[in-house]
This record gives sequence, structure tokens and C-alpha cells, in this order.
Amino acid sequence: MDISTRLAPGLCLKNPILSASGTFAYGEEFSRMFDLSLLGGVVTKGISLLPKEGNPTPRVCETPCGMLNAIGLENIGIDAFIAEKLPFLCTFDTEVIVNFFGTDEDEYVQMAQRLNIDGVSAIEMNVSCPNIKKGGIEFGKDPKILNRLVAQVRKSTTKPLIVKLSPMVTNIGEMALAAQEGGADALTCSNTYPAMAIDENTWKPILGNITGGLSGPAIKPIALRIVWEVSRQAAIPVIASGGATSWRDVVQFLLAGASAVEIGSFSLRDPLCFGAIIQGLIRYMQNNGLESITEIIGRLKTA
Amino acid sequence: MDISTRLAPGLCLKNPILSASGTFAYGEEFSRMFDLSLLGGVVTKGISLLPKEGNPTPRVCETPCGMLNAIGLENIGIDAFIAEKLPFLCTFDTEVIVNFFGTDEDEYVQMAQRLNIDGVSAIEMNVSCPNIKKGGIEFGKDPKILNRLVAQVRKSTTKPLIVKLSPMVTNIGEMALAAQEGGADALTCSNTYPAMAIDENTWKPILGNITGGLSGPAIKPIALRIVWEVSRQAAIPVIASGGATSWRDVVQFLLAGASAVEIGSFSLRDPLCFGAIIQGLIRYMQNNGLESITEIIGRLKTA
Amino acid sequence: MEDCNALVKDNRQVARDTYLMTLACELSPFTPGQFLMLRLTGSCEPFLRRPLAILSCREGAVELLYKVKGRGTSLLAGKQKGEELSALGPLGKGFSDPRPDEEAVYIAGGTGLPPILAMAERIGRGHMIIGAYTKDDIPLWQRMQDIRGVEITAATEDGSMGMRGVATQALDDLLKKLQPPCVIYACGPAGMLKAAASLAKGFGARCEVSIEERMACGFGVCSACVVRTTTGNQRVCIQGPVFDAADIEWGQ
Amino acid sequence: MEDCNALVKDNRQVARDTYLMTLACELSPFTPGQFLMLRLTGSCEPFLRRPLAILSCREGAVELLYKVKGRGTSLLAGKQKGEELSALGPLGKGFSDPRPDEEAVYIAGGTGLPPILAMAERIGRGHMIIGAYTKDDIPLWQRMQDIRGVEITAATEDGSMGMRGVATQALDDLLKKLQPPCVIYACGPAGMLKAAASLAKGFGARCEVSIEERMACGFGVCSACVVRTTTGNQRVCIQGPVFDAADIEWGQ
Ligand SMILES: Cc1cc2nc3c(=O)[nH]c(=O)nc-3n(C[C@H](O)[C@H](O)[C@H](O)COP(=O)(O)OP(=O)(O)OC[C@H]3O[C@@H](n4cnc5c(N)ncnc54)[C@H](O)[C@@H]3O)c2cc1C
Ligand SMILES: Cc1cc2nc3c(=O)[nH]c(=O)nc-3n(C[C@H](O)[C@H](O)[C@H](O)COP(=O)(O)OP(=O)(O)OC[C@H]3O[C@@H](n4cnc5c(N)ncnc54)[C@H](O)[C@@H]3O)c2cc1C
Ligand SMILES: Cc1cc2nc3c(=O)[nH]c(=O)nc-3n(C[C@H](O)[C@H](O)[C@H](O)COP(=O)(O)O)c2cc1C
Ligand SMILES: Cc1cc2nc3c(=O)[nH]c(=O)nc-3n(C[C@H](O)[C@H](O)[C@H](O)COP(=O)(O)O)c2cc1C
Ligand code: FES
Ligand code: FES
Repeated sequence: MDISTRLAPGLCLKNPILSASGTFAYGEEFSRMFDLSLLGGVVTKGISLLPKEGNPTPRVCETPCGMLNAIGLENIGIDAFIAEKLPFLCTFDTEVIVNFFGTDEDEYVQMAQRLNIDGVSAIEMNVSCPNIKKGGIEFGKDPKILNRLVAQVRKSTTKPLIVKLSPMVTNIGEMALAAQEGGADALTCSNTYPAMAIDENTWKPILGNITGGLSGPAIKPIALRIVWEVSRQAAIPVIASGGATSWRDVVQFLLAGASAVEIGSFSLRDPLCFGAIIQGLIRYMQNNGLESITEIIGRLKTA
Repeated sequence: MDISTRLAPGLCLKNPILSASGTFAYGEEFSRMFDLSLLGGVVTKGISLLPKEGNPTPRVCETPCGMLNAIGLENIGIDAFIAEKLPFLCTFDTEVIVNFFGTDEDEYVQMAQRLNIDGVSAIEMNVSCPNIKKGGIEFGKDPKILNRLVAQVRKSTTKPLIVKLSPMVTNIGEMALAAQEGGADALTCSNTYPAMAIDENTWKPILGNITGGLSGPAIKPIALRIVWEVSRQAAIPVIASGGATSWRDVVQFLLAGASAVEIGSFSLRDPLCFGAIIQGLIRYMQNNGLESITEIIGRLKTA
Repeated sequence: MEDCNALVKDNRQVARDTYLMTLACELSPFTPGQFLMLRLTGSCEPFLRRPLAILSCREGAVELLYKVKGRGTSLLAGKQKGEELSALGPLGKGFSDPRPDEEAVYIAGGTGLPPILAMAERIGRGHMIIGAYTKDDIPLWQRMQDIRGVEITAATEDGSMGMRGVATQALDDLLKKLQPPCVIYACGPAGMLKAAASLAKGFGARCEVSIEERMACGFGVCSACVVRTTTGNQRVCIQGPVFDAADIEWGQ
Repeated sequence: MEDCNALVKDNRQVARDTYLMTLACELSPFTPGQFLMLRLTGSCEPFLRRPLAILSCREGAVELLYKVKGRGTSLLAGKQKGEELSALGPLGKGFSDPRPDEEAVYIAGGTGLPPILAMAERIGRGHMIIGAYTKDDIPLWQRMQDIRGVEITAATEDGSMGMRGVATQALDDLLKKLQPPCVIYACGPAGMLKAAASLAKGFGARCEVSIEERMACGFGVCSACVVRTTTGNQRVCIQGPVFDAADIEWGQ
């Protein structure tokens, strides 16, 4: 049986299960729980040129079947990442996908250049950071700006380039095509949904940052629709992100058109879920006489 | 204590609790369970010029802490509504807010004209119907088109005009201002989120319509953020819609800036929730020495 | 119709994947075919209530018979004595009584047994057919035998009990032996209902079918549960679940 | 650290809103201050695990002592013998032992008692202060009395037990009677920890504080739970919850 999946020229995952950015840190903690080599790939916490302190606490909050986070992209910066984290990740037999962001076009380009090194299997560009200064948020909201940004980054790297889209846009298909035409190899659909929580006793927002991003099972139905919509419009592979918790969800995302699936918030709750999900997927394929996951991807029956 | 709330010149609800469109039909069924006069207002199922059959079944599906629906705006049409349903609704001591939609500008205008009659307290214009023909879906997606449509409808009626926005847009503040400048008296934030569900055994979408709208507690954190965002930008009152289940949720929406709150999906699950929510709100105000809900509305402490 | 607190008094397995639950719950009198919308938890998960037909209701004790299908019914199967549910009902329109001159025929398949058994127990005369894949799928066999005046036939697809074949085959056989006027009460999979409706028509019998459709509210406000009829869409939860088979547009 | 199935063996109220739960669960040996992330249900609601300090762990029996605050802890209080939870842990860095020459002082307030009591039971010498609003808020009083070698002082704000006042007032009084070197172990509300840290500094005592912060993962990957220290943000769940008080930037 073949559960490998191709995301770009030169980027083939041995299975479609990835960690998600920001819920896996740089892999060390999870590596104490299971062998990271079992994953199709590891997606790192979002990295920036300089280290970032992030937002005031509380940074997370529980919601119905989900959670909000406003970590504020706290990270150790590219230098420390390359020196201290990347070598460790490279010791595993898995693809290392580095998530990154910048505060302006120049920073994105510099990051792409810095990450154009051995050990990095691909880069995932986050263009939906609500917490970065002027210009930042527009990257993921305006197709022209996105297209230009992606094109600049494309020129700066030979790595497979994945663009992670924001879900909260009027026309996600248009954003997907803008990224594709800019030279993206694949698209991650998608990031969290701007949201908030309020304490009716204190009359204050629960998060230090006032608003945060909604993730978890609550949003899975929207993520599924976005994957379906984008994968029918874009010619490049789609990576699903949003609320996956089980091999069932993974099969649903594959049917909707995803070539791989990131498991984010749920792995905070159940850190050992990855192995179970991969095993479940294999058993499902066995039970249904499927030889390759390409027999599932995009095969939703709508007629 | 004063829990009345003002939505427009000539539209003051005795309390901020409304039913939501599509989860209350035309009030008859609920009237057998409690006296509709206890509500601040009743929002009817969306009405169109001609009766509409709606989508194939299954039309609903359960999701984590929420549900999808793709009813397809099945309704009895304006003639039958005025003849058979409106007189009944007028027997209650509550405001009757008629939700409506059209397939083009002309139909919206005609609907507004037809509804400019005694017994109708206000009209709620649905500009986010995913199931209507060419042009329809753009009403709620493009600020210029929305502005023009609202302005046309505004000219056609003397009733308070509420515009119900779609949440799935890049910049909801811009849409809110477009509606406001078109002449809307109030804004409902917001409709359901386009989403889908897939059966991994049959490889088919669960809904007959393939996609549907996500509602219920799952989306409350997004709705809260939208209300907060819109109410700070718009000068007109905001009605919250999305996931409210309790007096706590209602207080949170008021703090975020809503002047009233619609209870939709949750009332399908717990049809007697309205009375409990209103009582809970009154008790909360008593316990906190609040004299008027204007002391709550928009008073979120963010500093 | 009310929203009642319902305490689990008993909940036991009575056939493969099938449970009989007894609730302590004050319901208004019901007609067979009517159902409850059960809320399974106090939290919003699972969000929707589940529709289950009322099997019996006597002196504050309500019986439900259900098959474990998915998440909601699994949760239900795990409920223990003393746990609390909330039950909205009785909902919908039940079966009409047979006229005194009508021979009554009851036919059930799949999850369709509860309303049919309730009807047979209420009327106490006629012929009842229960269809299943195999013997182990048939619950409450002795109880059915005990209904005086009702003759019970089982039809199993694997032949492990009663006749080998589907329930509508047994219905066909039975009708050949009966004299009109006759009324058929049917509940089960769509295919079975359609076949029963067509046999009834051929025989000139009145036929009432109880239809299952996905529901959100169960009391008529959301329009989730429509079925096509000769007079347009009807809401199964409030205009049904029992319909005259002649009014249904059966489709394909 | 593992993810263990944990069966509820006992769950009883031991003070106002406060419960003692015993779980059957195979944990690795723990250091006081370390905690578990408890998953309360099999469904995704509530979604996040809840952090609770380990009170004791002996022969496959783990004790937790918790105050009912919100939804998660209410759910926990409703768990009955035989129900299953999942427990991730032991997590985090616990208290360090006192040096042989150090006098040990333990101070707990609010939900801070479990790690402090665990530490006092482990070390078995020194002075322990427990602060509460009123007598009824103090659980396990007899058990604390029974720790040989540890002298217990209660401080209640309403004066219903022990001295009237807050725990740090009692700490101030105590320190005046002690000779350095001394180590203070503190867990409780932020205000109390800050005050204890400042008293410790004045006295020249080492002070270890166990800090509470909202968590999502509890094992270091999400960066939800940071606290400001002199060397930048640290994650409470993995670099704490126990920190040297001198390293914390206490703020306002
Ligand atoms: C009026 C009526 C009476 C019924 N009476 C009985 C009965 O007495 N005994 C019995 O075993 N079953 C009965 N059913 C079917 C029963 O409601 C479903 O099997 C049950 O809802 C499945 O829920 P689940 O959570 O286990 O499945 P899931 O698949 O997890 O349910 C997901 C959603 O789909 C809905 N759904 C799934 N299957 C059906 C179905 N066949 N019909 C309607 N909704 C469905 C559920 O209600 C829920 O909203 C009845 C259905 C209706 C409409
Ligand atoms: C390391 C650590 C150890 C703890 N040990 C204990 C203990 O032994 N006994 C005890 O009674 N309490 C302890 N607490 C506090 C306990 O975790 C919270 O009271 C509990 O999580 C509240 O959950 P809830 O669902 O009842 O409240 P809710 O308000 O419904 O919880 C909502 C969310 O906020 C979080 N949250 C709320 N209050 C706190 C808090 N004070 N600290 C951290 N997260 C919070 C919850 O974990 C949850 O994610 C500890 C906290 C930490 C961080
Ligand atoms: C705590 C947390 C931190 C996150 N940090 C990042 C990040 O640094 N970069 C990024 O692109 N996405 C980040 N995300 C988004 C996730 O990668 C993922 O896209 C999103 O949570 C939806 O998937 P899920 O529902 O499986 O969590 C973060 C999410 C969470 C919950
Ligand atoms: C079954 C159903 C039918 C609906 N029909 C309509 C409609 O006709 N017109 C409309 O504007 N909104 C409609 N809605 C949206 C609701 O009015 C409401 O805005 C939305 O469900 C979010 O609120 P909730 O989470 O409280 O349900 C419908 C929602 C549901 C669940
Ligand atoms: S289920 Fe809502 S109308 Fe029938
Ligand atoms: S709670 Fe996730 S890093 Fe501490």
C-alpha cells in the first residue's frame, strides 16, 4: 500500500500526516513522546528574522469544541533556529517544513533566503499574522499584494514553497490562484479564524491580546469547505489545516481534495494522536481495498 | 430596571432577545410552547416574492458544538405570509421583524415595498444567501453592490431596515459601513459560515446541497469578534447572531457592542431557552446593580 | 408537547446493537408513531437532539427501543440508571386507528419496529411482520408473541428465523390470504416503505407509513425534515412522521 | 511523562467547593510541584485538558485535590468511582529539596495547597502556613496535623481558624522567629507569591514559587503559559511551574 503523497517537485511525504505550526514547537518535546520519524513531516513554529516575545498572557482560552490562541508568534528567531533547532530536526527520517513570517516584503525575502539551506525540506509562508505591523495583515487579504509577495519569495529560494492562506476572506479561491501564480508549490488551507472571548464577570476580554485565532474541531466544517473549494480551483496541492482529530477527519479532508493534513490543536490535547491517526488511515485503506491515497484525494462524489 | 433596547427610530424592543430567522418559522409552533409576547421581537423565516421549495434532503447535519443547514430558504412566499402568518404574529405583544431576500435588486425592492405595511415592525434584509442565482451572492460580498442595493431598498420602505451581513468576508467593517451609508438602521452580525460535511464511508457530502451554513456555539467566538469589530466602526446598532445559548453569551455580546441578540440554532435544541435567558439577564443585572442594559452595551474593558 | 426531565430507570441490550430504555418521565398520552426528541447531555455536544419513537408510555414510564448507529445512540447506550436526559414530546402525528371493518397489518424493518409494535399493542388485533437480516437483530420476540389477537411473522434475509426473505415478501404472501378492506401500517427503510406502498396500492389497501428523515428541531420550525408529497414539501416532524402512503412522492 | 488511563477510585468533598480525588493510574515517580494534564471526556468538549498538581502518588494511586472553579472542575466533581479519565504527566519541574542546613517553610493559598502539602509530606520537617478566607475553605486539616516534624499554622481572613489575616502576614511573623538559612516554598494567588518573594528577599531566604498560568498543552509546545523572568519568557508548564522567586519579574 502506498500512503506517500507528493506536495511539490522534490517534496514527497511518506504519509499525509503533518504537525501544524505553533502546536509542535520545534519538535523536541514531542520527540520525547514518540519517534518523529513516523510523521509525514514536521511543520515548525513560525520563525522570524529576529526573536519575538509574543503577546501578554492569557494567551489561550477554551471555546465550544475549540480554542483561541493569541501567542503572538513568539519564537526564537532564525539564527537560534538554525543553530539550535534545525540540526535536531534533521536527525529524524521526516520532512522538515519551516513555517515563517515577516513584517514586510523584505523580511519575507530575507527569511526565504536564510532558509534556503540543507536540512530544510520546504518552507511554509504564513501570510495571515494578525499581530504584525502595518502591511502585514494585508499580505493575506489582497490578491495583488499576495501575488507579488509570493513572487518575490519564490525568486529567493529553491525550496518547495507552501503558502498558508487566511480563511477569513471573501474569495479564498482568488487568494489561492494569486499564490499559485506567484509561484507557490502548494497551499495550506488554512490558518485560524479571528475571534474573541469575553468574561461577563470582569467585563474584560479573556485574552491579553483581546482577539485571537479560533482553531479545533469547531471549525472543521469550514476548513473542509475551504479545502474543497480551493482544491477545485488551484492546480497545486492543498494541505488541510483546521480541526482534524482522527483518521476519519483525514479521510474527509483527502476526499475534499487535500494531499496532506496538518494536526494542530488536537495534538495539544492528545499528543499521541499522530500514530493512531496514521494507523487508522492504513486500516481504513486496507478495509476498503485501496492501494494508494491518490485513490482518495479529491474523489468526493458530488453527483 | 430597564432592559429595553433601541434598534432604530421607532423600533424599541422591550428586551434584547430575538428569535433568529429560519429557526422560528413563522412563530406558530413556538407559540404552542410559550407566549411569544415575552420576546423582544420575533424574526421570521426568510421570505421571498414567490414560494420556494428549498434544497434536497438531508438539509441538516450535526458538527462539533454546532450544525450545518442547507434548507435553501424554503418559504411560503410573501402572499401567503401576509395572508396567513402575519396576522397571527400581530396578536402578540412583540415586534415582528420580517426577514426577506430576493434574487436580484428588483425583487429586493419589491419585497421591501410589499412589507411596508401595518403589523411589520421592521425588515431584516438577508444579503448572504448562498443558494440564489447569479448576482445574489455578490450582494453581501462587494461593498459597492451592497451599498447600492441597500440604498434602493431604503427608498422603498418607511420601515426600520436591518441588514444581515455575511461573516465570511475579508473586511466586515467595510461591508457594515456600506450598508450604513446605504441607509440601514441596524446591522445583524451575522449569518452562517459556508461549510461542509463528508461521509467517509460513502465518499459523499452529507448535505443534499453539498455545502451548508455552520451555526451554533462552535462559531460564537467569531461572532463575538465580528460584533466587537463592527460596533466600533458603525454608528448604527448591531444585532448579534451566532451561537448564543445562555444569558452569559447575551451579556458577552452586549459588552462587545450588540444592542440585541438573536437566538437561533440553540432554540432548535432547547425551545424553552428564551424565557430562561431573559430571566438570567434580569438576575445578572440585579446582582450587579445595573439599571439599564445601556450600561452594558459596548462597555467591554480593553484597557 | 413539553420538555420533560427524564430519569433513566433501565437500559438493557435486547438484540444485536439494540437497546430497550425505560425512562421515568411524565408525558402526555401518545399515539403510536409519535416520537420524542432526546437531548443526551447538558453540554452542547452532541448539539442536536435525537428522534426516537415512543414504544410505550404508562404510569410515568416511557419505553424506547433503539439501534446503536452513531455517536448519539452510542452515548445513549452508555447511560446508566439514574442518569438524566431531557425529552421533548410527544411529537408529530401518529397512526390513525383501523376502522372496525379493516383488517390491520403491521410491518416493520430496521429501526422501524418501535412505532409498529406500539401500534400492534394498542390495537390488539391483526397481523404483524417483522423483517431483519438475521435472528439476532430481532428484539422483544416473546413480547410480540404475547400480544393477544396479533399474529406475528418474522422474515429474515438469512433464513435464521421465520421465512427467508424480506419483510415485503412476507407482506405480499400475507395480503394474498387476506380480504379487503385492509390497512397497512409500515415503518422501516425507505425501500421497504416504497414496496409496501406499492403492494398496498395493488391490493387496494389503505397504507400509513412512518418516515425517517434527518431532523434538527423535531417540532416544525427549521424545515430540515421535508418529504415530497403530492401537495408539496411536508415536514416529517410535525406533518408526519406518519403519512398516507398515497400522498408520498416516492421518487426513483 | 506518559498519557495514562486513570480510573476514578474515590472522589469526595473535603472542604467548601474542594474535592479530593484518588485515581488508579501508573505514573512515574513525581516531585512535588509537578502536575498532570487531565482530559475529562472522550468527546472534544471540553476541549482542553486541565492542569492539576499531584498531591501524592503511591502504589498506583494518585491523589488530586481541587477546587471547583468553572466547567472543567465541575465536571470533575461529578465523576464517580469507575469512570475513566486520561492523565498526562508528571509534567513540569517540581520543588528542589531543602539543603540539610536550611529551615523549610511552606506557604499555600487558594488552589495552591496540593503541591505545598505534597512537599511538606515529602520533606517532613519545617513550618507550613495555609491561608484561606475562612475555616470551611481549609481541607485535610487533620492530615496536615499528622505530618510529623512539620508545624502547621492556619491564617484565615475572617479569623475563624488560626490567626486572623493573610498567609503572608503569618509568614512575616514566622520569619521573624527563624534563623537563616531558610527556604520558602510557595504556591497560591499571584499577589501572595509576590509578597512571599519580597519577604524572602528581605529575610535573605531562598524562595521557590509554583506559578499558575492558563495552559493549552502543558508539555511545552504551544507557548501559552509564559511568565516573564529575568532571562525572558519562560514556559510555566515545562520550565516551571516551580521557579526561583528571584528569577520572576513580578510586574505591577
Ligand atoms: C421520527 C423518527 C423516529 C425514530 N425512531 C427510532 C426508534 O424508535 N428507534 C431507533 O433505533 N431509531 C429511530 N429513529 C432513527 C434514529 O433517530 C437515528 O438512528 C438516530 O438519530 C441516529 O443517531 P446517531 O447519533 O446514533 O447517529 P449519527 O449518524 O451520529 O447522527 C448524526 C445526525 O444524523 C441524524 N440521523 C442519523 N441517522 C438518522 C435516521 N435514520 N433518521 C433520522 N435522523 C438520523 C441524527 O439524528 C443526528 O442528527 C427514528 C428517526 C425518526 C426521524
Ligand atoms: C501547574 C498548575 C497546577 C494546578 N494545580 C491545581 C490543583 O492542584 N488544585 C486546584 O484546585 N487547582 C489547580 N490549578 C488551577 C486549575 O488548573 C484551575 O482552577 C482549573 O484549570 C480551572 O478549570 P475550570 O474548567 O474549572 O475553569 P474554567 O474557567 O472553566 O476554565 C477555562 C480554562 O481556563 C483555564 N484556567 C482557569 N483558571 C485557571 C487557573 N487558575 N490556572 C490555570 N488555568 C486556569 C482552564 O484550565 C481552562 O483551560 C493548577 C493550575 C496550574 C497551572
Ligand atoms: C497555539 C497555536 C499557535 C499557532 N501558531 C502558528 C504559527 O506560528 N504559524 C502559523 O502559520 N500558524 C499557527 N497556528 C495555526 C495552526 O498551525 C493551524 O493552522 C490552526 O490552528 C488550525 O488547525 P487546528 O484546528 O488543527 O489547530 C497556531 C495555532 C495554535 C493553536
Ligand atoms: C435551519 C436554519 C435556517 C436558517 N434560515 C435563515 C434564513 O432564512 N434567513 C437568514 O437570514 N438566516 C437564516 N439562518 C441563519 C440564522 O438566522 C442565524 O443567523 C445563524 O444560524 C447564526 O446564529 P445561531 O448560531 O444562533 O443559529 C438559518 C439558520 C438555521 C440554523
Ligand atoms: S426537524 Fe425541524 S422542521 Fe422538522
Ligand atoms: S501550556 Fe503549552 S507551552 Fe505551556
